[in-house]
Amino acid sequence: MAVVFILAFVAVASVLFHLLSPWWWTPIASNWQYIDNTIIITFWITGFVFVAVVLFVAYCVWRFRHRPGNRAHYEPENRKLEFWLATVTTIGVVAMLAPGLFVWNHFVKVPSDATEVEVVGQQWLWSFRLPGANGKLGTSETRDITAENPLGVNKNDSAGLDDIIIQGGELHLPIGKPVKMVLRSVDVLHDFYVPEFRAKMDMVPGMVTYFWITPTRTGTFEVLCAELCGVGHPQMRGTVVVDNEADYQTWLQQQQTFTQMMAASGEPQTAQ
Amino acid sequence: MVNIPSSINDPIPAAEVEDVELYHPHSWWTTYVFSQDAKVIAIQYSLTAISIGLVALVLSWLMRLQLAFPGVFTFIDADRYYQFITMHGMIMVIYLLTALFLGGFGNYLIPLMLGARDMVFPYANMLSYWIYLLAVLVLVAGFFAPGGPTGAGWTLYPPQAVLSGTPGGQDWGIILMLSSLILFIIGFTMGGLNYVVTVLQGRARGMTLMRMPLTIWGIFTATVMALLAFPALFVASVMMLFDRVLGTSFFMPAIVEMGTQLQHGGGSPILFQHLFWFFGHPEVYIVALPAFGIVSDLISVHARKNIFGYRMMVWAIVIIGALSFVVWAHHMYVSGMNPNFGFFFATTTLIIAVPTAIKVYNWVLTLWRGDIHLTIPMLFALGFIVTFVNGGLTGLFLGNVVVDVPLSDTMFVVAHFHMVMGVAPIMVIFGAIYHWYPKITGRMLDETMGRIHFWVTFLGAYLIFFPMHYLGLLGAPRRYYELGESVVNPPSAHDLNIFITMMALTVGAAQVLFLFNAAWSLRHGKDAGGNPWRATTLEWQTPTTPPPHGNFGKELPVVYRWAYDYSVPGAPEDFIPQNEPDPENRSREHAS
Amino acid sequence: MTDVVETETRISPPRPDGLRGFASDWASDQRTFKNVSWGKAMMWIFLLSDTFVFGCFLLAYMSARMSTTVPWPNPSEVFALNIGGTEVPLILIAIMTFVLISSSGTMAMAVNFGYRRDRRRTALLMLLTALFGATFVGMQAFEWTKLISEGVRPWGNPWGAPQFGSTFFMITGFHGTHVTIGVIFLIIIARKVWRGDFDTQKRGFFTSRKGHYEIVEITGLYWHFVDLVWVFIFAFFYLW
Amino acid sequence: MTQPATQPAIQTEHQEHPIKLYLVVWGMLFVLSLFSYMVDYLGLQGYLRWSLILLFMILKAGLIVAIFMHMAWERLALIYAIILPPLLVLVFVAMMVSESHYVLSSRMTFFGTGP
Ligand code: HEA
Ligand code: HEA
Ligand code: CUA
Ligand SMILES: [Cu+2]
Repeated sequence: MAVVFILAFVAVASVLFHLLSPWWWTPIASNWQYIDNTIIITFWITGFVFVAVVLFVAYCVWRFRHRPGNRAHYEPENRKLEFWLATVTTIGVVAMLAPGLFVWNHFVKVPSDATEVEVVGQQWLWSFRLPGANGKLGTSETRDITAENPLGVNKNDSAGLDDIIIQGGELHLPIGKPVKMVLRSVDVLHDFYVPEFRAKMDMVPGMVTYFWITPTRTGTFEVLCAELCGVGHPQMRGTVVVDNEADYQTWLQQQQTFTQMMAASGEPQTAQ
Repeated sequence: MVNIPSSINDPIPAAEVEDVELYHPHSWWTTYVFSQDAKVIAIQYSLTAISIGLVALVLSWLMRLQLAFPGVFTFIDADRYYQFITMHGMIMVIYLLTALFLGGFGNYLIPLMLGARDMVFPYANMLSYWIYLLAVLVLVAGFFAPGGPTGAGWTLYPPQAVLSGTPGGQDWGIILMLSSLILFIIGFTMGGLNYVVTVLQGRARGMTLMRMPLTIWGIFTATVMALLAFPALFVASVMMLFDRVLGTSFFMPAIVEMGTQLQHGGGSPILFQHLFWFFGHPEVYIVALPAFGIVSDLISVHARKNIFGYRMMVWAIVIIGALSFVVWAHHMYVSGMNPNFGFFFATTTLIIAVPTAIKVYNWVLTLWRGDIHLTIPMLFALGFIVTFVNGGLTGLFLGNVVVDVPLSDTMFVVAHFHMVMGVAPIMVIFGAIYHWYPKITGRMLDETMGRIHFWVTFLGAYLIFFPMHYLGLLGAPRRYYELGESVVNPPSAHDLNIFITMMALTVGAAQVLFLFNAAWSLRHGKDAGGNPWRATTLEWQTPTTPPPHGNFGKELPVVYRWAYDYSVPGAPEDFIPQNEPDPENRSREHAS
Repeated sequence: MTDVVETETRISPPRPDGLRGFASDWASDQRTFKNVSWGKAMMWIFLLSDTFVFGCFLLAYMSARMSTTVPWPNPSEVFALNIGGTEVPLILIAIMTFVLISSSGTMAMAVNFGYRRDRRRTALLMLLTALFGATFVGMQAFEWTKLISEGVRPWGNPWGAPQFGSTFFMITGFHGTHVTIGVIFLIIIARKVWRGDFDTQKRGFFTSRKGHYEIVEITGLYWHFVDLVWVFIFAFFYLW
Repeated sequence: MTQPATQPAIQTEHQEHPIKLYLVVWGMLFVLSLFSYMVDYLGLQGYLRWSLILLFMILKAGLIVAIFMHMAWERLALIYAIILPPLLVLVFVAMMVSESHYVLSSRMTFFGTGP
């Protein structure tokens, strides 16, 4: 009997834990409310299935436990029952998958008015690059990285000369404008992860990855690295600040461009 | 179904190798050490796997201590922490679970349950074990090599795995790890070919595939999958070894490491991830399918009822096995791969939930109107159902591509795979040991100790990993040596971590009780007799217990019915052994 | 679970062919692959596993080649030989291909004579096969030496993408290893055939089992597989 | 219930075909290899080159497997068991073609000079 009681208790206690737990996701700060909603749907469906299965097991153990003289029923299979169970499961799966794919479609299609912001990862530091006045990011190349040009921006690409470079500092984003985060790494895998934005993506050396968001709440948010990148992985933190437009412009004016940075470092050299 | 002419009429012998042809050992060495008897090899495999598994268990305590009390145990620095999680993960998945399920249970049960004298190639089978042992030794050598074992995470993602920012990356660690994996694969292939060919070609008379116990179906399918999936890991390991040792650039693009330009260029780290997961996802089912099979038999025997929907169970195993080769990139949703893959892989991943669900339903429907004996194997089977359903359902979160985006690489994933892989199959292993220990040793394990062991392990493990999901939901990333100040680490989360660690240590202590039980019962356990559970399958029908080399004495059994004739109406007993003749063909009527 | 008519008669009914046979074989007892011995079944399944190994090697090579921004050296020129003042493209590779195919031909005939218990011819054809195999490995070694002397290394080469050298050495090296193992096995089995082990039912040194002439066919399967892999390497590595 | 362990010796059907068959196949393999070599020698390019290379490759592979490895005389149970699983590799290859294109396009778009 203890078994039955404990099994039922596991089911009930799990639900209570879910409802009462103080550990829940951070308040959202981007447009990916959709993702949270999909998670909620999934919780409902899976929660229901979990409780149903465990309670059913508990019931069976109670009702059909061995007593002297008992004999099990002989029933090899029941096609009809299995067919219905499979159908119901399929419906459950579709109910989770359909919204999921719908949102994913949204997630991978960057709106055309999004501004690009480049995030560069290296052991164990975040850097950022914003497009300058021309609104375009120049090309880059890991081979061009030197002490003076730590992000390897291509000096021969005129589009990159006015890019704004933030080495190891804070990134600011304007509220309400879609941004495409263009992600690049110069050494190993990293992952640009701001819990409040929900979105995250690995940064892979040798290629460029992306995701997009629209910040919906001003504030200061912590950037975590979510892909193991060596011993410094847990220390690889950064800061993203979501500003209103005015604050953002003020901040933007204070940043240095690629050209200014190269000039400051003395001898302007050309790419090898 | 078509009426098939019986191949029982074929003038094909029951076994290609007759008993006289078996290599019967003559010395102590060839009986206990270099034995070619599958049962001895099975025990060697199991003891080695459990020993190395205990090392991994101890590592998990150390990791938990660090996570609960950062900074208190100063000998666990960041380097060590990463070495510990890497070795913990790799040992648990490959050297414990894969080896124990296939090398251990596979070797013991396949010949016995199929009515064969031995594996088809006993010599290769023996080599398989010794190469496995060598692989384990090479792996353990990492702990003593300069620089220690690799700390790249069990996924060994390059470029990080071979660079100096990772412990063992520029030392011996990664080299030993890759060599050990390559050895493991070679050794496994020798054993795996044996298991597959024995199942396909070495069965007893009357033993059709559709009369095999589900245990064999699970182990067989898992072995086939392993033979097809391990090649990808083999290739990935060889290529990474070349990147590290010869300086090739398979996985290495242009890299500036800590301000120095490396000599690599043009490679693609994503390629490694594809190769790894083309192996890795089948691998997780390789450790799940044997558990599925064994638990089906445990439930059926101890509920005295045939497994519900046997045919569907077999097909579900086969379909899960095949589908698991086309879902691998669900581990890479946020890896930066072609985003359009998300649609394909999310769909295939969730489709797998349907055959898996059928299996779950059939387990619980077997309980329905059964005659449930709450023996210890049954308790573990119930524990398996609860934890597997829980872990499987959280898999659906991760499989649904957008939901995975916030959850990937957080403790939610860690909680998912521990529940579904670190707890559920472990439950089955324990259940199976309680179930077959009497056959292996002739004695029963102690019941009271068994119950304590079950309750502490089941409830303790649930309490470790159920709350852990919520840390992940909160946003806590995995593989963090310490989280420190962060929105995702409020004081309450820290308290939860302490609680989890306490539970982990408790569960660990319970395993000591189990080991004591296993040793103690060897001498003092109740005498078991040949068939203590009154089960139908052939391993319980051997003339002597434990079975001798050659398993069945002079004459091999002939099989007349499926493995699940429990509580057949009208039968005198509530079970009919598979080798009991069936003059009226009743079994067929009921079962097909 | 199956509709097996379990009579103890000793007369074997003819087995159905085609898809019906497929179903009845899989539904039967004892052995799924009728008429296939354990050894042969094992070799086939091993080859299946090995197919995945070479499949993964080749697809890794394909990915490297298709995603690099650097030009890939033209194999047609790299593997050309200067014969009598003219550069003949790929000529050595073509000869190697013919050598390997010839070895497959002799192997197939060895299997045939093995079943006819023609010890002499079997052993000689197997040795001839081994000789072709050794020639192939020798030419491979020549090819490697030539490339190395021209500056090709696993980590780089004078003409372009460094993955050219690494995949070349890895794939041909792996294939070459297979050929070498095959040659060794051929020699061992040829010796056994020559000695007549399979007629005198001599037991194996390691396994203590009696051998059959079928081992010739099993070795043959392996050998043909090695040839088969070369067909793919030839098409994808050299002709691409 | 049980049966004696002494059984008639194993009877497998041996592959006995006229030697001529092997010589013919050998010849065909020679010719096909020559053809694929000529594709390169004549410097054919584009789709023509690829379809020819693949065609000759598949023909050669088919001949080796079917005749030399005796697959043509095996029963369907074995044939399917060996031929079907490699399809999984083909799925993998197809995915990697797409992935490689994606990686290349990302490199072309964002990276400037050199390797
Ligand atoms: C035994 C091992 C095992 C098993 C069986 C599973 C089963 C599943 N896993 Fe899990 N998984 C792992 C081991 C396993 N996993 C490991 C080790 C990792 C991490 C590796 C690493 O990164 O280190 C991982 C990671 C992992 C990820 C990647 C997460 C990430 O890194 O971001 C994903 C994503 O799709 C996933 C999905 C699934 C799914 C959908 C299943 C499904 O098969 C589950 C199916 C089961 C059920 C669904 C429950 C039963 C069904 C019912 C009761 C019916 C009712 C259902 C409905 C109404 C829908 N798993
Ligand atoms: C089967 C696999 C398995 C098992 C059993 C376990 C068991 C445990 N694991 Fe492990 N774990 C992994 C597989 C497994 N783990 C993997 C693959 C990773 C990922 C590594 C990486 O990120 O690279 C990981 C990572 C991992 C982490 C994450 C580290 C991080 O990301 O920072 C943590 C943290 O708490 C953890 C804890 C534990 C604990 C407390 C236990 C246990 O203590 C749970 C309770 C114990 C039991 C249920 C008993 C188990 C008994 C035995 C293991 C062996 C003895 C067998 C016999 C006697 C028959 N594990
Ligand atoms: Cu950067 Cu982890
Ligand atoms: Cu998976």
